[in-house]
Amino acid sequence: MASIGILFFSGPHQSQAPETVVELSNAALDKGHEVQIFCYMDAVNAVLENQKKIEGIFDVEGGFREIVDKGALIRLCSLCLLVRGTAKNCMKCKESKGKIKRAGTPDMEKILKETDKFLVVC
Amino acid sequence: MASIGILFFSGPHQSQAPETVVELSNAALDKGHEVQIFCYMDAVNAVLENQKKIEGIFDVEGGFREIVDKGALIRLCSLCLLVRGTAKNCMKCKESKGKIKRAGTPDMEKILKETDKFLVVC
Amino acid sequence: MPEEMKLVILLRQPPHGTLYPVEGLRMAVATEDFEPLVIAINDGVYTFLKDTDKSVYQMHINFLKEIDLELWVDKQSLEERGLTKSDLIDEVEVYDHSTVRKSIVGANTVIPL
Amino acid sequence: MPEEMKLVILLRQPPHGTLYPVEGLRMAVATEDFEPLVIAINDGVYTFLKDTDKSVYQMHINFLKEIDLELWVDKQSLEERGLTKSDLIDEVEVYDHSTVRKSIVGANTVIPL
Amino acid sequence: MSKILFFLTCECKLGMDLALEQEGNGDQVTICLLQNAIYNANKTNKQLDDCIIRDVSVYAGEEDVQKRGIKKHLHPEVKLLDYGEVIDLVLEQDNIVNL
Amino acid sequence: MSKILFFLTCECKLGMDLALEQEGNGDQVTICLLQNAIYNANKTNKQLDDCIIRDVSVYAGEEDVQKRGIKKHLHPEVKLLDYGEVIDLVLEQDNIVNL
Repeated sequence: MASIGILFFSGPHQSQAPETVVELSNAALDKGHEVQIFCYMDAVNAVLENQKKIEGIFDVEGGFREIVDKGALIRLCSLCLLVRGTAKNCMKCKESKGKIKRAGTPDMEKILKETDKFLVVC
Repeated sequence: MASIGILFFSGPHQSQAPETVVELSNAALDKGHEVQIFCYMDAVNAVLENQKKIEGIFDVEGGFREIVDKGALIRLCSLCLLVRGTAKNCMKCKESKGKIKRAGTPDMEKILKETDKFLVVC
Repeated sequence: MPEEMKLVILLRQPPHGTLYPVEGLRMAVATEDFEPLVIAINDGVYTFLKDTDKSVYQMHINFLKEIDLELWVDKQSLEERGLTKSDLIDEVEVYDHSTVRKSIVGANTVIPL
Repeated sequence: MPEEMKLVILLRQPPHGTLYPVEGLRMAVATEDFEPLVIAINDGVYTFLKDTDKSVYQMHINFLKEIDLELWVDKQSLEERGLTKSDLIDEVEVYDHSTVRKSIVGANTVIPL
Repeated sequence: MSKILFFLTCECKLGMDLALEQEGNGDQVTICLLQNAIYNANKTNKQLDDCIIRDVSVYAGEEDVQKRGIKKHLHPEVKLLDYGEVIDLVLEQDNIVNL
Repeated sequence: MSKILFFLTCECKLGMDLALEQEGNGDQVTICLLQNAIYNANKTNKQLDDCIIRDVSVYAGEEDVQKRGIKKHLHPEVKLLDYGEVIDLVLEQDNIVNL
């Protein structure tokens, strides 16, 4: 089994990137691969809680919960959260197989080292 | 004196738009004009509180506080806040001359009616 | 601005991948007093492809047609993309670029999405 | 991926108006173990103009130079913008497009900003 | 005869295209460039030349030009405005094409 | 001889430009289009023709094509992949050019 790293930069409801990251992660996890994700810049806002669901629009919060439940490890750029004032709004996933963790850019290096392939979703 | 409406779509730290909106508003208010702003899509996140200040990077939160203090009326797309899960994080400006108000798209029509010129900052 | 102010809402981005065209149509619905003209140009023309998933904005199209507002599509943008009127839904009208251009620069306010 | 994995960080957006190039340089600093090659292409070349305000990212440039990493600029992108090497800071090297291209497609991972 | 302002705040080519297609029916056309639209004022931009030949006035935000360090690369006919002057310019117009 | 994947997720032309400039030194080049990069697979896109003539394999995300309703406007040589197949394709590569 392989391990895949994914980086993205865009938040929910402004870009398709969070949705694509969830879809790719789901597919990889379902095939038994490991997934590590780095949320950079606005992407940190993809994992905020209390995002209101709208019919017909992809449920970003639910999507990220699902992949964390399945084992994805998500690292959030901590500085990006702080400058946006949304650090306290992050979803908690205490009982999940995966994890959501605060991180710094050095964790990008960690992900690159620990994964076999690295994708960026613009 | 005239009245100017401004619409923008982008959040802080991802685009210059919030900064430009503040600069244009400041200039208009300083000349004695009225300013009404509609924050649409990610732009609603420009007025969140607790945005960490970084030296050398424009202080978006402080900038918006300043123009509200000077009298700007800011309307936030309420649905945009709800889907982003950031409705509770909005800054309060109770003692300001201006106001920050939750709004719906029909308020866009109101702004268009009440202003002389309408700018969009992409 | 008075109600006879001419308002153009310009859809220039593709319909999926961002919510811009959806939000543009929502804005057109909300500003109906101004009888806004919605114009799709550049990648915005994909918004009105027959086969595009319109589940999020079909209701806006319906509303705008019910109150007799027009949805324009720039012919030049279509041609650049190898598309024709027959690829589009019936609710839109295709105009040549110079007509589209005149409506844009003749508007008092243009809102781009 | 092993440390000898080749990493290219591609700056393709202008330095102001967004934080992309700044964040790209910050990422290059953070991934130093891989000795990333930073390449400025398209509007990214404006990042290294002598006269551009670099107060937010000068420290990253300094750090990358201190650890002997190279900052490349695509010559073709410069020429398209009427710029020459003399408009740029001394810390960068200008390479012709085919050399730049080879480094990009020869990288195991390309991170675009 | 209207005063038409192209208020351009991003690099999207559409605004310059539309301004350029102006047919000389007596309208007074002005372009105001802010944020990354500034890069359209690069003197190598042929579209800008064509606009200026057709008597379009072109302005650029001074602070944005400063930040980007491209003053000497601008077309010589581009005039710089501070934010206050941008507001004055906006208030003079009949039509504003935001892009 | 490497397997090079252009993993393109936005409309930015750079990815297609770079893929097209491939010099035929034996590398096996593949393009995978997702999100709005899909529009690059429009059959009127000459760049795509040139890529295909040079034996570049071009894939597009099936769900993204579906959503956008452009299946019949795609170049006939473009093959559709679901997300699982995208992952398989990614894992086969030596080099990934994300753009």
